[in-house]
Amino acid sequence: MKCFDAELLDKLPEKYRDKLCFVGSDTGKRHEVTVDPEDIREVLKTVLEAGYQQLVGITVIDYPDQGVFELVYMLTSIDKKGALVTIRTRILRDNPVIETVSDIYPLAYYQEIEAYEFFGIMFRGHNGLRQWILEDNWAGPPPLRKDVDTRKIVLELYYGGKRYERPVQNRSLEEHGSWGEKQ
Amino acid sequence: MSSASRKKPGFADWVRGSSVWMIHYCTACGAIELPPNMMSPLDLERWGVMPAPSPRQADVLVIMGYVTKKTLKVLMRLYHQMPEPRYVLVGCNCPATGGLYWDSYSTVKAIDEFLPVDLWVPGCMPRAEDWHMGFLRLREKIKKGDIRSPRPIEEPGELEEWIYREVKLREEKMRRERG
Amino acid sequence: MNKTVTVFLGPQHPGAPGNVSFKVVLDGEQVIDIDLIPGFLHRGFEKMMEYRRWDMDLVMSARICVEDPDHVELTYTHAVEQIFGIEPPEKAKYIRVIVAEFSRIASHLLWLMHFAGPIAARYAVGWAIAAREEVLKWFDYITGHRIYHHYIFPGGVRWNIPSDFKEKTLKVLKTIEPLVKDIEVGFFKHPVFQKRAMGLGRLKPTEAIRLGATGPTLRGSGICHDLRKTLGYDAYTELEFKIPRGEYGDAYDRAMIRINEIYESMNIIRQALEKMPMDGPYRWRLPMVMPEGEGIGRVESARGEFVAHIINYRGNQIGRRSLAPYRIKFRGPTMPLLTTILKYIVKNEDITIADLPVLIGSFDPCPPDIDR
Amino acid sequence: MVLKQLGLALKYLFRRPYTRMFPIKEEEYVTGRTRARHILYMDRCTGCTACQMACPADAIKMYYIEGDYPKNRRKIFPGIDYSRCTYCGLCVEACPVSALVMTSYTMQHLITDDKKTTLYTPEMLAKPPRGKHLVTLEKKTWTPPPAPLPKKR
Repeated sequence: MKCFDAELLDKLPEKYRDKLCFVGSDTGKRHEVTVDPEDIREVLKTVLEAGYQQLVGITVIDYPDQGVFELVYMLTSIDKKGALVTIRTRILRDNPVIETVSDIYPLAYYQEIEAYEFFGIMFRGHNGLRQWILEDNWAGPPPLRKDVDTRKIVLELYYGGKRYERPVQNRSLEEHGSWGEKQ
Repeated sequence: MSSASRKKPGFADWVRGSSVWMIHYCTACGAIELPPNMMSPLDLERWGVMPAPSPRQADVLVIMGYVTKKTLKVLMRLYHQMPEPRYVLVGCNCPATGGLYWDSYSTVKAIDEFLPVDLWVPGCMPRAEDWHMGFLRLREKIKKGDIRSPRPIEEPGELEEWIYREVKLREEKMRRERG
Repeated sequence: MNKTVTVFLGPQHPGAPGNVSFKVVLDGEQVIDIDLIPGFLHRGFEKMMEYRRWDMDLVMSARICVEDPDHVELTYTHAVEQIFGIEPPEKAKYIRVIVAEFSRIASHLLWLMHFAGPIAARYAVGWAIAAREEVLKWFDYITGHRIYHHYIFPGGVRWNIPSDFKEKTLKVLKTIEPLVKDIEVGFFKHPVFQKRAMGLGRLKPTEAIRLGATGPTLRGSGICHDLRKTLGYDAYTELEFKIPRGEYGDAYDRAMIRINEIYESMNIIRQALEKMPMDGPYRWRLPMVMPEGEGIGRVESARGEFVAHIINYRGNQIGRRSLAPYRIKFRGPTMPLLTTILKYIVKNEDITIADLPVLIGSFDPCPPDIDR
Repeated sequence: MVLKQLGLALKYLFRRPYTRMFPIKEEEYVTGRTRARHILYMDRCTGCTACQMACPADAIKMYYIEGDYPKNRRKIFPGIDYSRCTYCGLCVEACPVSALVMTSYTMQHLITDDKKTTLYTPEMLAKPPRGKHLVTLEKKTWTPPPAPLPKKR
C-alpha cells in the first residue's frame, strides 16, 4: 500500500475512510471507494479539494439481475502524475435518479447527458438533459440498457431475421425502377 | 440496368467526364484515404477530379463510409442541392450491406434504397488506389453516357420528405416492437 | 444594436473538422456562443461490442478514431490484459511503442489538413500528406494494411516483425525528417501564419485543467503532463524523451507542440530500435473466455488521454453470448475539447467567425470519439 | 522575413514530383503482408465453421456444395461477402487447417455498378485470382506458435 494517497484519505468524509482501497494493475492502478448515492456530491467535492481536478468519465453499468445501475466516476489529477480515483455508487434500476455534479466538474455536464440518453438516468439539478448524440438516430428506450436487445431489433427490421444474408431492400433500383418511373 | 438509361455518348458526356468535381463532405472513416488522392501522393487532379466546397458546384456525391440516419438527412439535402447531371459514388462496405456495423441500430444498411448509386467501391476501407480506380471508372462511365439510373426529376424536397417519412416509419416500428 | 445571428458550421463545410456540426451565435462578426451538435457519426459501438468476442472487439475498436487507430487498440489491449492478468513479452512492448509512435506521427501530419487547410496553406498540407504516405507505406509493410492495422493485440503483437525491420524503419525516418523540417520552416516559421495564430484562443493553465483538457492542448498551456512519462506503460520507462511544452496556450503553441512531438516521436523510435530485443516471443496466446474482472486502459494518444473501461461480469446476461465483455466504455480526448473548452474560449476571448475553423483545427479534434 | 520560405519554394520547384503515376506508369503499392482477397483450399477445409464464428462482420456464410470432399463430411464451405468483409484476418487466424489464406490481390477488380457481384461463393474463392499476387497471410504467419499463458507475478 505504498501508493496510498494520504491527502485524499484526510479529506474524505469519515464514513468512507476505511473503505478506500488501492486496486488495479498496469495503467489501471487506482484508488477506489464505494459511496452511497446521496453523498455523491459531498464526496466529489472533497475529492476535488484533494487535488483531483479532472473528470475522466462516468461509466454506467447496468445490472438487471441485481436491479441496480452502477455509476463509476473516474477522476484524475494532473499534479499527482495522472493518479486515478474511481468513485462507485449504485442506484436502483426502477428509480434511477441521482444528484448532478456538473457544477463541480464542468465536463460532467456532457457525460451526464450521455448517461441520460444511453441509460435513462435522471440527474437532479441538470438543466440540459436531452437527446444529444442519439437525436434522429434512435427512437425508443435507452439503447445501452441490457434488456434492450438492439441486435434482434435490427435483424428483424433490416435483415428479415437472417443473420448471414444481405439486408432486405424494400426499394431498389432494378426491381421497381421507381427513380425513373415518374418521367 | 434498365435499357432506357443507355444512350449514345455525345460531346456533353465527354466534357462532363473530363472534369468531375466531388462534393467536399467527409461523411465517415473512408474519408481518410481521400487526402492521399487529392494531394501529392496520387493526385486525382490530373484526371480533373477535385473537391468543390459547395454542393452547387459539385457533380458527384461521394459517400465515404457508413451513413447514420442523421447524416442521411444531410446527404439527401445535399443531393437535391446539386445541379443536374449528378452522380453518386459509394465507397466502403458499410453503405452497401451494413458492413462491420451490420447490427448497429443507427446506421443505414443499404444506401441504394435512398439514392441512385452509380458505382460501388468495396473494401474496408478501400485503399487509396481503390478510390483512385473508382473515380477513374466513374469518369469512364460518364464519358460513355452509361450512367446507372435515369435521374429523378421530381420536385426537390419531395424525395426528401419521402426519406424522412421512411426513417420515421422505421423508428416507429422499432418503438412498437419494444412496447 | 444587439442583434444576434445563429449560423451552423458544418457538417458539410470545408472548415468543419469532419462530420460534425456547430451552432454558432454571432454578434456581427464576433462569435459569442457555440454549441456542439454531435451524432452524425454515432454507431453504437459500446452496444455492438457487447455482442462480440473480445478479439473481434479489437477490430471494432480501431474504428473509433480513424486518424489514430493504434492508440485506441492499445487502450483496449491494456484493459483486456489487466482482466487476463498478464504482461506482454518484452519484445512486444518495444514493437508497440514503435507502432504507436508512428501512429502519432501519421496523426499529427494529417492534423495539418484540419489546421493549414482553413488557412489555405495548401503547400503545407501537400508536404504533410506526402510524409504521411511514407508512414502509411511502412504500416502496410509491417502490419498489412494502410489504416486499420489490428497489429497491437491483447497478449503482445499480432505477428512477428520482418527481418529487415530496422533498416526499413530507419529509412522511413530518414525520408520524412527533411519533409517535416521543411514544413516547420515553410509553414510554422512563416510570418503570415504566425500573425494569424499567435494570441488566438488563449487558454490559461488552471482553466485547461479544470475544463478537462489533455494531451497537446494541456501541454500548450504550459503544463508538463504526459501519461507516457507519468504512467510509464509498455517500454516508455526505458526510453529517454522530452515533453514539449508551450508558454501562452494559444493556437500557435498548440501547433508548435505537435511539430515538436513529431521530432520526439522519431527520437523515441530510434531509441526503441536500438534497445529492442530482436528475438524472443512476440505474443502470448490468450484463452477464448475472458475471466471476470475490471480493467482501465489509459493511453496518451495523439490528442490526449484515451480511456477504455471494461467490465466483465458473468451474472444473469440477457440474450448475450458469454464470450463477450459485459460493458465497455470508451472516453476520447475530443469530448472536452469541442464542448467545454471551445465554449470557454469563445466566451472569454475575441473570436471572429473567420478564426473559428483555425481555432477548432488547433485542437485537432476527432469527432468519432465523441459519438462512438 | 519570408526569404527563407521563398528559398524553400525555389528548392521544391526543381524537385521531381512526388506523385505516383498510378495507374498508367506505376502499379499499385502492395507489400508481402497486404491483407486482401482470400483463397479457399477446398480439399483442406473441414467445414468446422471456425471462420464464421471469428468474423466480426458476419461476412462469412456457409454454403452446401455437392462433391467429393473426404475431409469435409458435412460438405459445407465458407463463402465471403466482400461487401461486408473488413480484411482483419481473424478468419485466417481461426482456421485450424490453413484452408483459408489471404493474398495481396487488392480489391480493384471488385469495383462495380451492381453490388450483387461482390458476393463470393466457395467455388469463386477456390479459384486463385488471375492477376499478380502473393500469399500474404496464412497459418504459418503465426509460427513460432505463441507461448502458453504465464502466471502473473
